[in-house]
Amino acid sequence: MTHTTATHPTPTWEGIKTVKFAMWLFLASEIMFFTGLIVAYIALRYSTPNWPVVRDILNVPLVALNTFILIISSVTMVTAYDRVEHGDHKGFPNFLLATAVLGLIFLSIQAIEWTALMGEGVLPATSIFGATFFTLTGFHGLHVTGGVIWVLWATRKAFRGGYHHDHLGVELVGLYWHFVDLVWIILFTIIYLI
Amino acid sequence: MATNTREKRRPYLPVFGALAVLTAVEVGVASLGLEQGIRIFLLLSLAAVKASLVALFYMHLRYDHRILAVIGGFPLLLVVFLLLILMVDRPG
Amino acid sequence: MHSAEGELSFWRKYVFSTDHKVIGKQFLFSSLFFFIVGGLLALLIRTQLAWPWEEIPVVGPLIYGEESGNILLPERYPALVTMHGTIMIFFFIIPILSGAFGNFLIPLMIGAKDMAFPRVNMISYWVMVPAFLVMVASFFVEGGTAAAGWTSYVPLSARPDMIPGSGLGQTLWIVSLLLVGTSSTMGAINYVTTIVTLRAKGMQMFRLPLTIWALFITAILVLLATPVLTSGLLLLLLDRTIGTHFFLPDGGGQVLLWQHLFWFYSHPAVYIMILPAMGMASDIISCFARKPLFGYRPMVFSIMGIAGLGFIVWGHHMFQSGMNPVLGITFMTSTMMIALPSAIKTFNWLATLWRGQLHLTAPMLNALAFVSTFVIGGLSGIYSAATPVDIFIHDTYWIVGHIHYVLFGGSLFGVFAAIQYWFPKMFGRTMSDRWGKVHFALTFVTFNCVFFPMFILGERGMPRRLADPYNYNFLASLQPLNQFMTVSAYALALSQIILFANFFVSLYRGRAAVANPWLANTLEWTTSSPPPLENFHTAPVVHRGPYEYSSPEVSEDWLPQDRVLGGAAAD
Amino acid sequence: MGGSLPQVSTFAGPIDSLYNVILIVTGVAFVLVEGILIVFLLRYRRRPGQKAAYVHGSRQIELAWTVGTGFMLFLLAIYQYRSWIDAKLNLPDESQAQVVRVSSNQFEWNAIYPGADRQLDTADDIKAPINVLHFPLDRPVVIHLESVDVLHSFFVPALRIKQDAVPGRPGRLWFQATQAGEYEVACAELCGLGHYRMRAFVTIEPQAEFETWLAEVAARQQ
Ligand code: HEA
Ligand code: HEA
Ligand code: CUA
Ligand SMILES: [Cu+2]
Repeated sequence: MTHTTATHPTPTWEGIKTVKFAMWLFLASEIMFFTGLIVAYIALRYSTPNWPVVRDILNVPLVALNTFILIISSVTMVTAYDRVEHGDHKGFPNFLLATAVLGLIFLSIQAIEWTALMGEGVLPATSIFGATFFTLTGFHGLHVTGGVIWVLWATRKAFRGGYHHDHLGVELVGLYWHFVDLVWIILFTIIYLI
Repeated sequence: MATNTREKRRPYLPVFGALAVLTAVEVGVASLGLEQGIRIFLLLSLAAVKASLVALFYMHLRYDHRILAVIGGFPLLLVVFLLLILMVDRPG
Repeated sequence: MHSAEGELSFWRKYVFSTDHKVIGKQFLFSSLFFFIVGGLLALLIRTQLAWPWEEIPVVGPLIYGEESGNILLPERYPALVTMHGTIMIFFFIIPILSGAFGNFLIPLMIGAKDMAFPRVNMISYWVMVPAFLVMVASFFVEGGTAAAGWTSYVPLSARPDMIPGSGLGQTLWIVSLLLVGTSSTMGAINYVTTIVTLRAKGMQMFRLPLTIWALFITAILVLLATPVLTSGLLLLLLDRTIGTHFFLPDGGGQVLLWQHLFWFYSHPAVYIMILPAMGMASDIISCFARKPLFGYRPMVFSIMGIAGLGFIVWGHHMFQSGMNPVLGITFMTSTMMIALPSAIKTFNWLATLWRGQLHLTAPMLNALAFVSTFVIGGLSGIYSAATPVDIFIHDTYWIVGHIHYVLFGGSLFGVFAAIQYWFPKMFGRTMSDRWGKVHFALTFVTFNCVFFPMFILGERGMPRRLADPYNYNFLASLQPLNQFMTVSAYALALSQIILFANFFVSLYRGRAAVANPWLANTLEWTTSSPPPLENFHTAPVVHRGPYEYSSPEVSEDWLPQDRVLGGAAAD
Repeated sequence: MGGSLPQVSTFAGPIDSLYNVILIVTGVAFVLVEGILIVFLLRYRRRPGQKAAYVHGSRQIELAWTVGTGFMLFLLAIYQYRSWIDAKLNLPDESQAQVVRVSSNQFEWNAIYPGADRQLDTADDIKAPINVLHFPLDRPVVIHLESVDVLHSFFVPALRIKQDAVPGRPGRLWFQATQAGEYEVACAELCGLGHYRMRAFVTIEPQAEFETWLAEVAARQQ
């Protein structure tokens, strides 16, 4: 069963590719994982009397820019998928590469933000604000990191023509990438704006 | 449904436009100095719209089998319930 | 994996196998091993409760060692309880139900060649192994194993200065459970995908055996509940390692937050620990009553009901925790209602027996014991669901009695039944029915002698996790009863040796099994015992539901799911 | 319930009788289920050559037991609201009650009484000796429950009260004792290696004696 994908058509059920079905199950569990963290954050925030004024501590414009970058990376990702779906096997790897690069830029800006905050003495151990902030953005960042690695791996495969017969792999990495983007949309709002 | 022979292109760029504009609106709303309750309500609604756009279009839930939307949507019920309980149970 | 069986190396065949049957057996053997470990810890607990602080002849010096004067030290008792609970739940009952039987049975009963993702399946076992190792290692670190209870309530579990086991041992406990969670989540994704997408032709969802329905819903519970525990565990880990204060009030954290996150997982988890057993008992009861399962659809819907309600009752563990008492009302109401689907299941099991032809084999006896003791356990849960009564019985032996009636009396009797029922299919040999009955009789009697008195202790107010209850005047008179329970526990443990002996002797010497020794209907019995590498010689086609026993259409009293009747297949 | 334990608070009656109600309901369910199981076991043993009834179920029967049991359970739930609300939500007015702070730490209980100003957290607070708690008879007592380190649980079996002491989140707890005497307090939440010996004594005594005792403690404190 292990190497059947090369020779057999991708298994499907009612038109859904089995792996994609499983991917969504995985995403459901990821939703619950972030639920745990987010709910903890909200509960702690609303029981902490002197929660800092977020705008004064966090660099909202910079992170708004970062949010924008992540959204663009979703566009490049979805374009890659759109291209490969329509048989443009030459062009689409570039879009995957662009996605990975944008992901890296996102991470770098986040690293800058983190360093700046730590420089001001906001640390995970110093306050509940710091703890929740670094935990939420940190676990999201880890997901982005994982995503970047996956996208880079897919890019390499794409440049080598690995998706000529079957572009399911692009769809999967896309789903993951968009999910991570989606989580950031929520996090950006509840951490930086509210 | 999602096959190589699909004719119509999907509205990926308009959705991007919407996401970009909504992000800008969010940042604007946040700095407007509205009353706390209204502000939170607006911001959460905007975030929900953005998240739905990503899920529906970029993650193809709009075009795919309904079961995938159920898988992705069901956990949200649990989220709401957990959040509700924790809000009622906050100390002080 | 289209190569013939013989070509696989030893490693690929038995160790890093991707065959669901081998992985199921790996889970089976490791969880049975941990059943013994957890059971032996229980015996140490019981010994302490009968004769507190006395030196145990022979064994004492071996376990507790010279430096503690050969006796149990006060700080070790919570560690024993913690490890007993943790091991029994996370290393025994969950892996044996979902891991062993889930793996072995799902592809066979739905008529598939293997799981949807055999390699993920293999990894999900090999993620368990480091979990085992880390937990075992924690016995040997400075301060010993985790000692904050299997619930690891904060701040005890977050502050190393509060109890010796809250040092490295607690950290390892967290790491181990993170691995267990990863493993179960991988398994759950695999099970759901397999059951949804790989069913044989004709196997509609409402033709699935209840075992599969139960495992399916269980997998969904695992999928949605486990990640919340994971996030909670990670926060706890951060509190312990990098000095955050999520759960530490001194730094602005919230103590009850941990309990919410923990029980949001762990209440659904108690149904993760019972639903598969319920499903398997349903199949076994129907088979040995030679009668269709009464109310197939209500049975399926009640599994769903239990799972759905299971997500909104977690607060019943927190009635006395200082949680907002208004929530007590909400949670009490939902908890009362969750008894309803269980009641429906109980009544349907009874109705299945009604006008049946009961074959009282060892698996059947264990399945019936499952019904009768689960009912006791379930009914005892009603007392704690009643918030005012729970004021008194919370954290007393009433709860310990409840735990063991549902987990031992329910899940474990289900496991005993399942082991003996599917043994022929797993190993191609038959276990002795006579010894099975001896084991059953002894276990049933001693089980009740150990655990029923717990309700008496609870009703007298004896708190749990208490190393020496007789310190208290109001409990001093309970020592003889505790001694009786302890002696019964020894007998219960000895009775398990019969099971193990029967199991291992049959493994090598048992009578060779035919394909369908119980004359059962479900698909796993249509292939040889044990099944070949990809399960079925020809892909099965299903024509009817799993419970067509005593059908008037045929002269025998069974009618396999895949049999073609007459000229036109009745589809 | 409570076995040999005396019933010494106003809660004891309702809680014990609720216990008995549930005992009856579950007792009936228990006897019914186990009885039917045994009867069927004897009645429907296999008889060679016979086939079992070919029945798949019955909508009416399912409906009957679902609705019947559901109704029972719902009634049972509603029936309990009152005593729960009385016990944990309807706290007496603190100006009419004896207020006591019970503070816990590994592994002891400390009672702190307000002084003449009837106000806690003032200079004249009276701190009782470790593990000694006195409460007046026939008068509502409101406990401010606290913990300074880990979770403990204030369990007085004779009074039928139990609540966790949560660090960082003080809780309220009340009761009214109906019988004088000395009763044990047990810690009911695992709190460390000394959990099993975290014991204290509650003395319930008439108001006058209680005040005398309090005065003595206060005097010793000066
Ligand atoms: C397999 C595991 C399992 C199962 C199935 C259950 C099932 C139930 N449990 Fe249990 N529970 C545990 C495992 C389980 N539990 C564990 C491990 C703990 C302790 C955790 C810890 O603190 O360490 C616990 C603790 C626990 C508590 C917390 C107690 C406390 O700490 O104070 C409560 C409170 O409501 C509770 C309630 C219930 C109820 C109402 C059910 C119901 O689902 C039961 C439903 C079944 C029936 C009721 C029987 C059949 C029905 C009939 C015959 C019909 C007639 C009935 C009536 C009319 C009433 N359980
Ligand atoms: C599936 C779950 C499960 C099972 C099966 C058991 C089984 C047993 N449990 Fe356990 N128990 C729990 C789950 C379980 N328990 C949980 C969750 C807790 C709560 C923990 C906490 O508070 O944190 C608990 C707590 C608990 C306590 C309360 C401790 C306290 O609060 O202070 C006690 C006390 O008597 C106890 C006793 C027993 C006994 C005597 C058995 C016996 O049934 C054990 C019998 C089995 C054996 C003894 C092993 C058999 C094997 C052999 C002996 C074979 C010999 C060897 C070879 C063949 C090589 N358990
Ligand atoms: Cu204090 Cu247990
Ligand atoms: Cu529960």
